[in-house]
Amino acid sequence: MEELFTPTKVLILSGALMSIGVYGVLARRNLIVMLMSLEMMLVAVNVVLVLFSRMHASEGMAGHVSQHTYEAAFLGAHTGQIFTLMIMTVAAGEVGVGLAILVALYRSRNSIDVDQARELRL
Amino acid sequence: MTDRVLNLVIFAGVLCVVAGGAAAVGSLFGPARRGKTKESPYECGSPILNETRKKFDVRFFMLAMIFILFDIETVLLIPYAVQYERFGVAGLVIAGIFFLGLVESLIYAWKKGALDWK
Amino acid sequence: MYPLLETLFGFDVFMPVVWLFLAAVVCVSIELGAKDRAGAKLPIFYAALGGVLLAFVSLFNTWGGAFEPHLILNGGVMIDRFGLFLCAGVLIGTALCCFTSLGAIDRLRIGLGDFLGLVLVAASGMLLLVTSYDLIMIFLSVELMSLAIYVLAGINRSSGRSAEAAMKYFVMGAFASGFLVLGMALIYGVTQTISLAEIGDALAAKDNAYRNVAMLGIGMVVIGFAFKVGAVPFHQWVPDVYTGAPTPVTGFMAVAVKFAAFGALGRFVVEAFPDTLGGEKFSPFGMGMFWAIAALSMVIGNWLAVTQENVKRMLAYSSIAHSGYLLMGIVAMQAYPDSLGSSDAMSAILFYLLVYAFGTGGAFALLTWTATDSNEDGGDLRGLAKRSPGMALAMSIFMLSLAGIPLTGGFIGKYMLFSSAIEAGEIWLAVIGILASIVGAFYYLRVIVLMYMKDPTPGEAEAKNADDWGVRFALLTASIATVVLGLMPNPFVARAENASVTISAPQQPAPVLNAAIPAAPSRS
Amino acid sequence: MGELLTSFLLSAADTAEKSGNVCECPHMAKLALTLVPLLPLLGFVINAFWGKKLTPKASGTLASLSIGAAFVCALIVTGHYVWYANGVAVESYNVSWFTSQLFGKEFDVNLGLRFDHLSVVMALVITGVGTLIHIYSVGYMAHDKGYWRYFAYLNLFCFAMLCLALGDNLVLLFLGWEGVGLCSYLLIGFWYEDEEKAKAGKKAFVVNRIGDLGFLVGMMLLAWHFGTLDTAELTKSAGELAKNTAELTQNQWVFNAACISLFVGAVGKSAQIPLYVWLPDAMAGPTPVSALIHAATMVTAGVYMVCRLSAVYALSTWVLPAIAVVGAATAIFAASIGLVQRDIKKVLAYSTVSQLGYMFMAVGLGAYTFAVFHLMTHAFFKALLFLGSGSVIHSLEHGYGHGNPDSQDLRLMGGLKEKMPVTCWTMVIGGLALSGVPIFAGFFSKDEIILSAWLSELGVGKPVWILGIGAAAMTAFYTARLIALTFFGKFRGPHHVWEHAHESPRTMTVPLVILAIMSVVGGLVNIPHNLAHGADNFAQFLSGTFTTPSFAQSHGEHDHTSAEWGNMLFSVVIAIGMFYAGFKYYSRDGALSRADAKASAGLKPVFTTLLNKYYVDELYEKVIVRPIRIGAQLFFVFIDMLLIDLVFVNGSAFVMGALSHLMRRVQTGVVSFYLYTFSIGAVILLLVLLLW
Repeated sequence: MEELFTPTKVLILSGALMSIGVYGVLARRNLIVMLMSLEMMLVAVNVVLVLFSRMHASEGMAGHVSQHTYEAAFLGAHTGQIFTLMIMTVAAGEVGVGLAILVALYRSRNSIDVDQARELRL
Repeated sequence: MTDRVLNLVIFAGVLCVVAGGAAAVGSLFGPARRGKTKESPYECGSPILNETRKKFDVRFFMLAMIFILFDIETVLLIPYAVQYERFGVAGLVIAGIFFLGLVESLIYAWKKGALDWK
Repeated sequence: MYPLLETLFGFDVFMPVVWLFLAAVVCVSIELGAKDRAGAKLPIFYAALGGVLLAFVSLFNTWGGAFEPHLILNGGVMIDRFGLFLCAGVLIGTALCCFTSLGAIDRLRIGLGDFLGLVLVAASGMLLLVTSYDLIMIFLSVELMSLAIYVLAGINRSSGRSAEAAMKYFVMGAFASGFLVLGMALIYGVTQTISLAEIGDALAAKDNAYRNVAMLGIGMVVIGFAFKVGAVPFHQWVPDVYTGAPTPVTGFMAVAVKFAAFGALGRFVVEAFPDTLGGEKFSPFGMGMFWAIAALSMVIGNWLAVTQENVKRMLAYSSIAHSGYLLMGIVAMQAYPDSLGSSDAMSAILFYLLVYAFGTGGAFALLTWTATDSNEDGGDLRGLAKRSPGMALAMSIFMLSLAGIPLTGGFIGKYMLFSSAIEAGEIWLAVIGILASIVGAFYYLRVIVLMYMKDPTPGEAEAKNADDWGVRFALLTASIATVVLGLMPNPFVARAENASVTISAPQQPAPVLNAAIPAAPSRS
Repeated sequence: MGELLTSFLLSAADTAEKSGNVCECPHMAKLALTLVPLLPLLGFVINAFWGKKLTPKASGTLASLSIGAAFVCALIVTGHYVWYANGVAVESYNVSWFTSQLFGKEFDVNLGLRFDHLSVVMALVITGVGTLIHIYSVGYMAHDKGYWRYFAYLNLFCFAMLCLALGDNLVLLFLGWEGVGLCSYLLIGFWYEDEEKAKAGKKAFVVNRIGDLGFLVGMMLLAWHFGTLDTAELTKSAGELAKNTAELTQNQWVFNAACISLFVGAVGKSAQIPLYVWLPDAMAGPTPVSALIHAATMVTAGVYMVCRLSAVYALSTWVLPAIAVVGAATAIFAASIGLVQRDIKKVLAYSTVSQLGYMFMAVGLGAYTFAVFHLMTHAFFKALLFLGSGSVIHSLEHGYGHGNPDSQDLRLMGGLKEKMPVTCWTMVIGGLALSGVPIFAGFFSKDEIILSAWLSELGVGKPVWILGIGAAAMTAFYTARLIALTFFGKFRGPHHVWEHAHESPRTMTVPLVILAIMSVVGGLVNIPHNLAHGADNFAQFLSGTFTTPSFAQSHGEHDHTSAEWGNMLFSVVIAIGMFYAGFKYYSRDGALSRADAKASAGLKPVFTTLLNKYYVDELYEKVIVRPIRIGAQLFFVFIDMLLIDLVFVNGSAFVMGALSHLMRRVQTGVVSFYLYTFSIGAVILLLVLLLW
């Protein structure tokens, strides 16, 4: 089964997600699409982190005999997964705030095209 | 970790750069004829007969937002819940403070009428 | 530090954050429970201020005496003098914001409780940011701070400019966060650790191929911070957001965010940057990058500020320039061959941040005071000396301090920064900085000329905010502090030096105070 | 928090302890000394913050009280110093300002005050005359709408001036120097609605910057060579250095360069050739300001500074003679311009320039004591003359309307003796003192300066003496002319003005009377020896303070009694004669028109040259200002843009502005564009990081 998710494949997946996210943020003017792209960037990072965590775990877990050191190594090696959880929560918060700002922007300008909002300039 | 992996990571980084660079070059130097049509869901040029989707009520957004937030925050409570014995009184207090924040936000949303569907 | 809590909980809690969070909850509760908004204003204000004061006092609990730096919260938060100094700075900025928003809140059409609740949440994020010692903590606290400030920037729902500012800040900030977190992931991937102290050591031991990936990661993290401090070329949000956001929020952003972001950046550079790589001495790691953004920020910030007509926007550009000066301090810190010199540069940064906080915080407080319903930016300072001389005097003090004129704190701060850059051998950067700050002096002095030598615009009513004691208090405090910092800087410089010695000295493994949790995992 | 405060206090106490072993003066004296500058500062703060809410009377009273209290404090310190201190300087609580490395040396800058012989004179003059002028201003400015602002500035000025005079190091002196410049600038342009007056303020500002540059260079040189800027330490190390001939000759250029640079600063501040042009224009400010700042105190700062650094100047070779020549030339040059001016304040302004020239003459000849003596007497009688002229202007303005330049025109005055007797007779006393008529203060001080020129062993001694005598003659003449045209003869102005003219209120005349008394008795503190042996108290009091340059050291050893008598008689005859001649000529009716007619017949070129002040302003305009402006536009568009346009003219953007405007375009306001620049910047920076 390990061959199914080799690090290479996962990294390509993550790189693709990241690139799509960056491209989306840069190229689109619709705030909702931009929000989706931003989320995609974070998802890409999540994927990478989970991969790293798994790799480190397989490297670092070997040879622990006692329960105590095993547990410590377990948590230490799974830092990446904890990080992922945190990023997910933060991403949710970000979406919430983003949608709120979107609503505010729509109310004041009747448009969610970000380039239309250019009152502040020079 | 092997060097192969590392190269892939670099590849991923380069990918970002290329994506960004291409988009940047394209939009900076390419002809920019943007308009409503270009930004519409179907950019092939055929005129849209009518809206393909109903506009969502903004109240839906609001509710969805609140749902997502409360939904996701429980992610942080579950790890505590499965291990609560280990953290004793201190953990209880800390989790309580966190929970206090959640409850406060719920009351806030409620009081402000964000949960009403009128 | 907290014997009671320690025996009760078995581990150390970073109390200032708890106080701020509780104060935020109280503020929002009062707002919810209140019948009329006007009557609730004062209780809310006192609750917020009380929270800030409690946080401040609990900082000082750990401040003096025989104080050993130690890690708490499972190694996530480092309690040392460096962090506490910056916490104090953040709290000062928060207190200034509380005072200035007291009167300005009526123009924003929102309850003071909602506003100050957000401010306090942001502040607690900042406290965590300047003390955080691992990547997860840094990320979480950056986001806690930023999310609250995105909302604060757009809190004026009746103003399209406010919404636009929030949108711009949000989109760019989230984009920068993407970079930040990707960088963190790369660092973690290479070093297998998230603790700042271990990152540097781990990198030093790695070979070339790994190093490049890690450098990419470190660069991305630095870009994330550079965005937060508004350094060129990641500065473009600064003028727009500073102008669009309500003025008390702008002041808060300019003061507290800068404290927090520079604190975290400084700690990151000192702790996580490798001193040796592949067995070779590699002290000026990343210096070219810092050099470039410091020079660009100083030049472009000052240059673009010159032609601004709107004082608020001018201050925004000048804040970019000040980030440049501070980044010059970071370059100096990197360029010093020995850690003693580095701590000199670090203390210069800390002192300058303090000076800058009072100068710019006061200036934005004044703009809050002069703002009217028709002119949100409060830019019309023409003939202010005639209308309200005390205010004009305070503003002059701030401008002189920001320009770096002697007898104000700004002079001492600039002197320390530039002399540390010169002593570190970065003569050219210092020359660029001095030339840029000469340009800067002109536009600051122009504000003074505007206030003293011009007639008030006809029809400009007498300031309606004359009885706004909150702003008056903020202005008085800030101007006195600016002068005191200029007249007798030594105690404060000593504090800053004290704070920076602990961080730049050769690292000794800091003890993790976490003993009471059974089977507590210590990091590999 | 508490700990912070404690450390604060401790550090203050620490430094106080350090300076404590210099002088064990009681806290009383220390406190009083510290209060001397702080009281005016307090007055300033109160007036600046709450002045608008105070009634005009209250804010004026407050300002006068604060400076008056400072005077009392100065008296207390003086009493302590003269009777108890045994010549040990009183030092205030001393706060270390900042410490740093400078030129490889540990460099400690303090904020501390020191009170010694020279400070006694300066502090008493500043606070004493300052108090009188504050009181006078209460009456003079009574109808001005910027009343509190005026008093705030005036108090701030006193604070800065006291820092200048009492500061124990050059840094503090320089800050005071800049501070008085700033206040002078603010007060000259006080009625800034008036474009002309705002311009005068600007001129003073720019000219003084040139001088400041010299001061800074001199200060840097001293800091570099001596490693300290504390005046007492400078004096000490300079004294030691004077004995070490080898080192002295080796570093001669440093001392010459430092002294001449500092003198350039003094030239700017004290309005000597060639930087005197700002002072006559500075008369645009309110008259009490002219009296306090542009006659009695600020303009003497240059003299004070050179006196304070006499030990350093003793190390230089050719600088002191050069100072004497510049002083003497200025004295006669300005006096000759004063002969024909038609504006009452302009006459006095040129007179001030000329008298400052006398002081520099004395300084250059090594006769520091007499420079300070003349500084003091001049402060009395020139303040008196300015205040008197202000009283006249104030009275005439009732007829002409406020701010009408006719109210200052000598051609439209005359016969005011009947209307304002107090002003008249006090001004006569001031005029006699200025002319150097015996028993009045000016006689004693001016006579001593001219005598030291005669006795000097310098080659320039005799030419300077001739210039000095010439200037004295002119001084007596224009003073008499001024008084005669103002108070005697018939009134030449419109009738309704005469009707409205009246004596000024009590607040204005009382200071006049006090100053008149001082102008009479002020000179008696130092009676030359040939008149009363051993009565030269003032000279004895100051004698130990200064380091006399080598060429003036033999001064007291020979018996010069005959030269003293001869000199004195000669100058007395000249003073009385010229005064009488001028008075007689101009007090007759129609004198002025006859003088003009005569001038147009025979002396026209001379007359018009004098009337146009030797065309110096025009010359500067043609030779300096215009080429600089052209050059600036051609070569230094950047600097020009910054200095002149942005700060002074405030508009008309040129290259710099154009570039800045161009750069502003980058700030398009489009967030997608920002994101692009963000990403491109990030890519470039990451490349920089990876490749370097």
